[in-house]
Amino acid sequence: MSAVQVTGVSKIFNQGTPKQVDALIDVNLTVEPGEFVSLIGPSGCGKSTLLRLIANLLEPTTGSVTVNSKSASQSRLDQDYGMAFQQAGLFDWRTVAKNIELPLELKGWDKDKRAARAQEMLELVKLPEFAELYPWQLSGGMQQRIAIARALAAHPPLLLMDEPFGALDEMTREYMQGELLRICAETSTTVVFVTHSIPEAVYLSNRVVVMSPRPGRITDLISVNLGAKRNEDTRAAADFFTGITAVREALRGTHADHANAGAVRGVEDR
Amino acid sequence: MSAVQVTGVSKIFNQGTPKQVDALIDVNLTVEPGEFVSLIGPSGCGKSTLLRLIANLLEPTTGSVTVNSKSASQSRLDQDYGMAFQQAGLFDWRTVAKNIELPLELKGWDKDKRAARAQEMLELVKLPEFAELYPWQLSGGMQQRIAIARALAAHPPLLLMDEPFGALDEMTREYMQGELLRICAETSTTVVFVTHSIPEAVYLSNRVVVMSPRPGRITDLISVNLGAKRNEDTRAAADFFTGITAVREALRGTHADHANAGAVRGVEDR
Amino acid sequence: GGSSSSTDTTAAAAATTDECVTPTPVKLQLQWFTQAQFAGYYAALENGYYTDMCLDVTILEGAVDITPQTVLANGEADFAISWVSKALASREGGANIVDIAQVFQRSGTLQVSFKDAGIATSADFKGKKIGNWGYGNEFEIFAALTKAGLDPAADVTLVQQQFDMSGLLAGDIDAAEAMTYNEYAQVLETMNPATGALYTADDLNVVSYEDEGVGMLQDAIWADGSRLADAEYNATAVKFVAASLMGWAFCRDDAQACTDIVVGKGSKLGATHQLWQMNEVNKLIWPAAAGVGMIDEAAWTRTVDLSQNAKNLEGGTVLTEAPDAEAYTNEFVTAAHALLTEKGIDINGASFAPIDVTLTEGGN
Amino acid sequence: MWSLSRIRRILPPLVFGVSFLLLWEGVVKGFDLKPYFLAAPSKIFEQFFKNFARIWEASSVSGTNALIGLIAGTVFGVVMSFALSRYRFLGELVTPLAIALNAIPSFVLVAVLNNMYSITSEIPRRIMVSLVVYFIVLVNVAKGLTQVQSTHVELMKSYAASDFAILRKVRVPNAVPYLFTALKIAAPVSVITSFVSEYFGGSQNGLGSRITSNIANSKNAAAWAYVLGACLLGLTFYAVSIVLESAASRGGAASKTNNNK
Amino acid sequence: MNRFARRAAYRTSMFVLSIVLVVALWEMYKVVGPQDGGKLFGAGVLPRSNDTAMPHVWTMLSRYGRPEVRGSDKRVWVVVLEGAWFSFRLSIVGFLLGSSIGVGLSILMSRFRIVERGLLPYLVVSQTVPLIALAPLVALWGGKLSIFGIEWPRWFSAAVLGAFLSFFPITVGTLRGLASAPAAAVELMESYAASWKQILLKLRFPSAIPYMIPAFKLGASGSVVGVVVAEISTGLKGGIGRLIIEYAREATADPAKVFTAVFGAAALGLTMAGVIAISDVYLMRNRPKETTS
Ligand SMILES: Nc1ncnc2c1ncn2[C@@H]1O[C@H](COP(=O)(O)OP(=O)(O)OP(=O)(O)O)[C@@H](O)[C@H]1O
Ligand SMILES: Nc1ncnc2c1ncn2[C@@H]1O[C@H](COP(=O)(O)OP(=O)(O)OP(=O)(O)O)[C@@H](O)[C@H]1O
Ligand SMILES: [Mg+2]
Ligand SMILES: [Mg+2]
Repeated sequence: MSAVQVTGVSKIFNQGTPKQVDALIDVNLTVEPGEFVSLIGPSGCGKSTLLRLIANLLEPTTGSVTVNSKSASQSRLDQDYGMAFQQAGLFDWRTVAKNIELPLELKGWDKDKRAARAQEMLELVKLPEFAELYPWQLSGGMQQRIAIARALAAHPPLLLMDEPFGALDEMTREYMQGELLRICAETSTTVVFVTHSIPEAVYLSNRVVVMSPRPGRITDLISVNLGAKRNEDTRAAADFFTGITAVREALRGTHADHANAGAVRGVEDR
Repeated sequence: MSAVQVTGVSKIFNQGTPKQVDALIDVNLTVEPGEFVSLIGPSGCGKSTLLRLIANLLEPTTGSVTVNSKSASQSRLDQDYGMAFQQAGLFDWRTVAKNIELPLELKGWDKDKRAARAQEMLELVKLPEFAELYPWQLSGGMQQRIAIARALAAHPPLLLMDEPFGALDEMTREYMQGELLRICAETSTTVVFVTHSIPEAVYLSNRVVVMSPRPGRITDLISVNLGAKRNEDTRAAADFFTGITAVREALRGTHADHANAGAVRGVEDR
Repeated sequence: GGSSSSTDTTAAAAATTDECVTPTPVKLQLQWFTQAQFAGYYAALENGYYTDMCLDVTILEGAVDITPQTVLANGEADFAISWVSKALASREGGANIVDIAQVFQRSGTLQVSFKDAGIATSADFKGKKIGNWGYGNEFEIFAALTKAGLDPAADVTLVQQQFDMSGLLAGDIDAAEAMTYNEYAQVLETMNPATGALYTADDLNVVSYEDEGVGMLQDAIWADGSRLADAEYNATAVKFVAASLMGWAFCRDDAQACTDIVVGKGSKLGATHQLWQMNEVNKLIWPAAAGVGMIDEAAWTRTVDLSQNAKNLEGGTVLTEAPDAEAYTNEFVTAAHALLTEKGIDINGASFAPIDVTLTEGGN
Repeated sequence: MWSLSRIRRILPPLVFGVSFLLLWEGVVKGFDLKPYFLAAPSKIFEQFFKNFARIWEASSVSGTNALIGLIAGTVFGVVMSFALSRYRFLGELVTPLAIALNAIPSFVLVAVLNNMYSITSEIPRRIMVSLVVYFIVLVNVAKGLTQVQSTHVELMKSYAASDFAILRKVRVPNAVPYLFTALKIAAPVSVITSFVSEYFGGSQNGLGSRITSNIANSKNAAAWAYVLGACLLGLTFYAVSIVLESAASRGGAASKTNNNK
Repeated sequence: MNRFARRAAYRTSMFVLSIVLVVALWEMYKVVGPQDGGKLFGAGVLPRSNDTAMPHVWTMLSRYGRPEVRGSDKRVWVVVLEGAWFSFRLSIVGFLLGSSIGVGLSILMSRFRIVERGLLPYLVVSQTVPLIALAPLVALWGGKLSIFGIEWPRWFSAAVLGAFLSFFPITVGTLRGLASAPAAAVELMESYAASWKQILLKLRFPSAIPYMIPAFKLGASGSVVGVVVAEISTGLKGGIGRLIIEYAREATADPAKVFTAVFGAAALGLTMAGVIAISDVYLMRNRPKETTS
């Protein structure tokens, strides 16, 4: 049984209008349980769209998506996955603990159980003493950790992340990558991870999915194997650099016309 | 004669108040003409402060700054340097060409001369046909190139850049790095460059200045030499990875307590 | 006039002698705030004349945007006090209301100016800035202008006055619209900076619209025409008119007592001002040759004529056609007079003599 | 060409408006409401066309007052906002006064002003309009002058630009969209204020006095015909402010404000 | 809390200072201004400085201490205070009514775009309909209508007109606030399979609050104006609006008196704004402080 199964999926926005966008064409992808898969590719290649299709926030135009052998919509209703975005997206008006409790509240958990779980998650992300603070009192990296805690609060088997570390500085980012790996290992969570950063994709993933735009499609699947016990030294290892070079090569093809590509923005809708 | 000379500089904000911040302590730095120097370090270590001191946007608490053997304030009045920031900071209400002309306008250049120079700069950044568009009609990478053109318009011998590519995606970023190197080589400009990205610092620089916070100071100066003709292959070269590893090692020390460092924001001013 | 006789009225009059079990609730809508202009009704209330007639009367004050005849037609009041021309305009607009007692027999509207403006008659209005109250209180001005052959839109500048007479006093307007019983007194209550004493009648020119022959009927009691077929309402109307007229008779005989009643009801105007007002209002009612409240056919016809012919600023007239015969009736007044005469009340006031009121600064 | 999206944008308000009028008409007819109580829309339109010349005349009187007040208020507002952006504490001084003035119905203030000037003068009404416009413009433009990107200011300083140059090249252009936002709010408000100012007295030539006198005379349909004129005048002012905005910012600024909204 | 106290003290002193400045300007003009107004560039732009048009500030203030009418022992300040209190209660009712309508409409409009498209233009137009045209209509409803057997009291007409002026800014502000929830946050809630109502309550409303507060401030002063106008036009007794018109009738002889009531209305507006400001502090206490660049 695979964690995520994307079969022959296309997504066309505004079909039949002059604004039609072929965001994804004939995408097939299987993610095994416990696997860490990154999606990488130039802007507009449909990474976020693919993630949203898996999350059932969008319906595919053709093809089908299953999560844990259930339909995507069923697994959304069952909260089979947690989600995190580039902006931590914490609610300013809720304390850190209450932010983590949000998905549990919506599941109808009772108060004590929620509080206990929130505390447990805070310990997982190593911020146990910050429960009663408000998000804006924390640094960006800490906010992102809270967002991960929230995504994992309901113990979903699957984590969907859209450039979660994009807003962090490189040092914090590398630290957070380590933390994410540790947490996912502890909870044996499957992860689908969108990123723009080649080192990040290589460091984190079992497999890197390389995508290309116009129309959005998968052009390469690159297996990386840096071993289960990745640490700071891994970043200096030859395997790491090999992986980076491989992904860069795969991306180069998708990027030929980059100089002024997609240059003039908004021209279509003026 | 050095391009930038920072001698025994300290910068203390809000001195003598409870909010006192020792942003920089006893910083010494010399940048040679034509050199490309990157400042790297964790958030809050004073990179931007140091850059602003060089630009004479701030006055040092102690010590002195000279640019091209003149006092920093004199060289600001003479527009001896150009500046660029993380946000391109173009003026929405001016066309691309008029944006580039802005520093020349303030220098009192006449119209024809300004227009000629703007066109020249647009050719330098390879966007000659975009003169009459407005900034918001361009993609992020193109906006950043216009910002560089603006910074270079007055042909300043020195370019000061504060995370200019921070807002770009990795692929565009790598492309822009190449462009910047090409332009600086063509104009033999000295550059002081603030970044959070280790590969960026290594790829671009002759020297990487590693800084550490509380109080802000320089902890390491790492020479990199990837040769004058850097290109895409350089990023797969062993020297590149060696440089990355060296900078990472140097940074590791500055980062020991990163987990919850600088964690609780805004606590002081509540 | 619409005096289609009915037997109901006499029956109603008889009914008043019956024992009062539950008083009939009655709401009366005034045109403006409590002041001596409405003293008769307050006196009837205070002296128990309404209660004696087995009526439980509530008096509703008016305001800027309260149109009493509309309130009446909507069934929120049982009777309303309104000027005839304004009420007839509403009647033309579909409000079924009937004038059942013409309390004020004469018009009390003046156009007041300082002597030096040289406005002795309405013909002198030409080229002048003429103040008026707006809100439908300006028809007599249009009538006077029309009579003098002047075009209100071209030959004079019409200016809406604020709530006081400062427009005239400051010299912004040449002549101000004033009621004998109110605004005229306000001028006489003001210090003349030139003399250090109050202004006197000698300082002023007064054009009286009644004297100019364009006086229009003013305060009248209006009833709901759609309910007049109802015997009970009919009876109530007779009793209400009778008690009200009794109130007015009381005020005629004791202006000071009536003033006190009005002041006691919370009027914010000063006491001497109220006394002046009471006295002037009495002059508009008494003496009443045909009996108080009787609608004089000639005056009615004149009012209707003027309403149909005097052109306003917009070139329109108050009425586009003559009102039907049902617009007024004297049968209630007649029945009321019978009741009052029975009680020995003088309904003519032939011997009425106004008192002398000395105004003080600010009317206090 | 009527594109689908254009139709989709225009249709709902059209359907809503027409059905509202039909319902109104239906209620008046169905319940046989008399004209003194509530006029039917058909009667109002009839009056509107019948009296069009007079409505036009009254509108031009009130409209002139509104326009003069709008211009004066805008000019004062802009000037004051320059002072305000320079001296922060001025803002703290002006705000409570603005709140207090806002709580007094405008015609009450006009009554006071009428005594200070002359009841026959149009000046009190124009002052009233300018006062209302002034605060709207002040608040918005001051915001536009102060809320500039810090990057822009630093950049200018790096060019050794004077405060005046920063004002001219950064703050003022940045405030332009804010000025138009203010104008869009102020334009219809100026019309309302202008004719409401006629409520308690003064020359009887504008929309406000026509509305009140017709209501007092139980000529409801005519009164609402003038109200209709007033609405149209307000909408015209609003439309003109939009046209001005797009004309003035054909380049960059317009799209930026749209994005920010 | 200390910070709030200091801020409040600062605001208050600025307010006092601004009043002092206005008073000083007023009195200074009385000294230098022409008694009967003056012309500048051919237009009569200089106001009259005489005591009828511009009474001395101390005359107005001392008027508060004198009886309302001779013979009465009720001082003007008592009457004005009572009137303000009466109107305040009406304004609160109008404000609450207006906010419920405003919030209700904005929920409806944010739920159904078609309602927004259809309704919003007319809401804008509705605000160009002068209150003076509506007041008589609404006044007529008093006594005419009864809802669920409860009579529509006269004072309620005034509150309704207050609501008419307050609902519009509240509708627009709330609508914008509800739409301000970041798309990512909405997506997050959808990923939790949250219902529309849950998204509204747990996300849209909390994120609308910074937009709603300024809107409610406008709505509050709108309701004061609406109530005062309604009192003037329907003659409702007891409120500050009625006082204004009653005192205005005496302006010829007692020009200072009407100012006492006008200031009462202004104070009323400030009080309403103050009430909202307090709730602002309370509701925003756990939010990040605004950072203005
Ligand atoms: N709701 C939508 N309606 C119309 N077009 C859309 C929509 N969402 C995405 N698109 C288009 O689909 C394409 C893929 O978008 P998507 O957001 O998935 O790209 P991405 O790979 O995530 O890009 P980025 O790296 O910039 O986040 C783009 O061309 C985008 O403009
Ligand atoms: N104007 C100022 N007033 C007070 N403190 C300041 C000011 N500017 C900077 N600081 C403080 O000085 C320290 C250094 O700030 P600086 O902006 O130079 O850091 P940085 O290295 O650029 O960080 P980042 O990577 O986040 O941009 C920080 O602690 C900051 O809070
Ligand atoms: Mg994306
Ligand atoms: Mg910085």
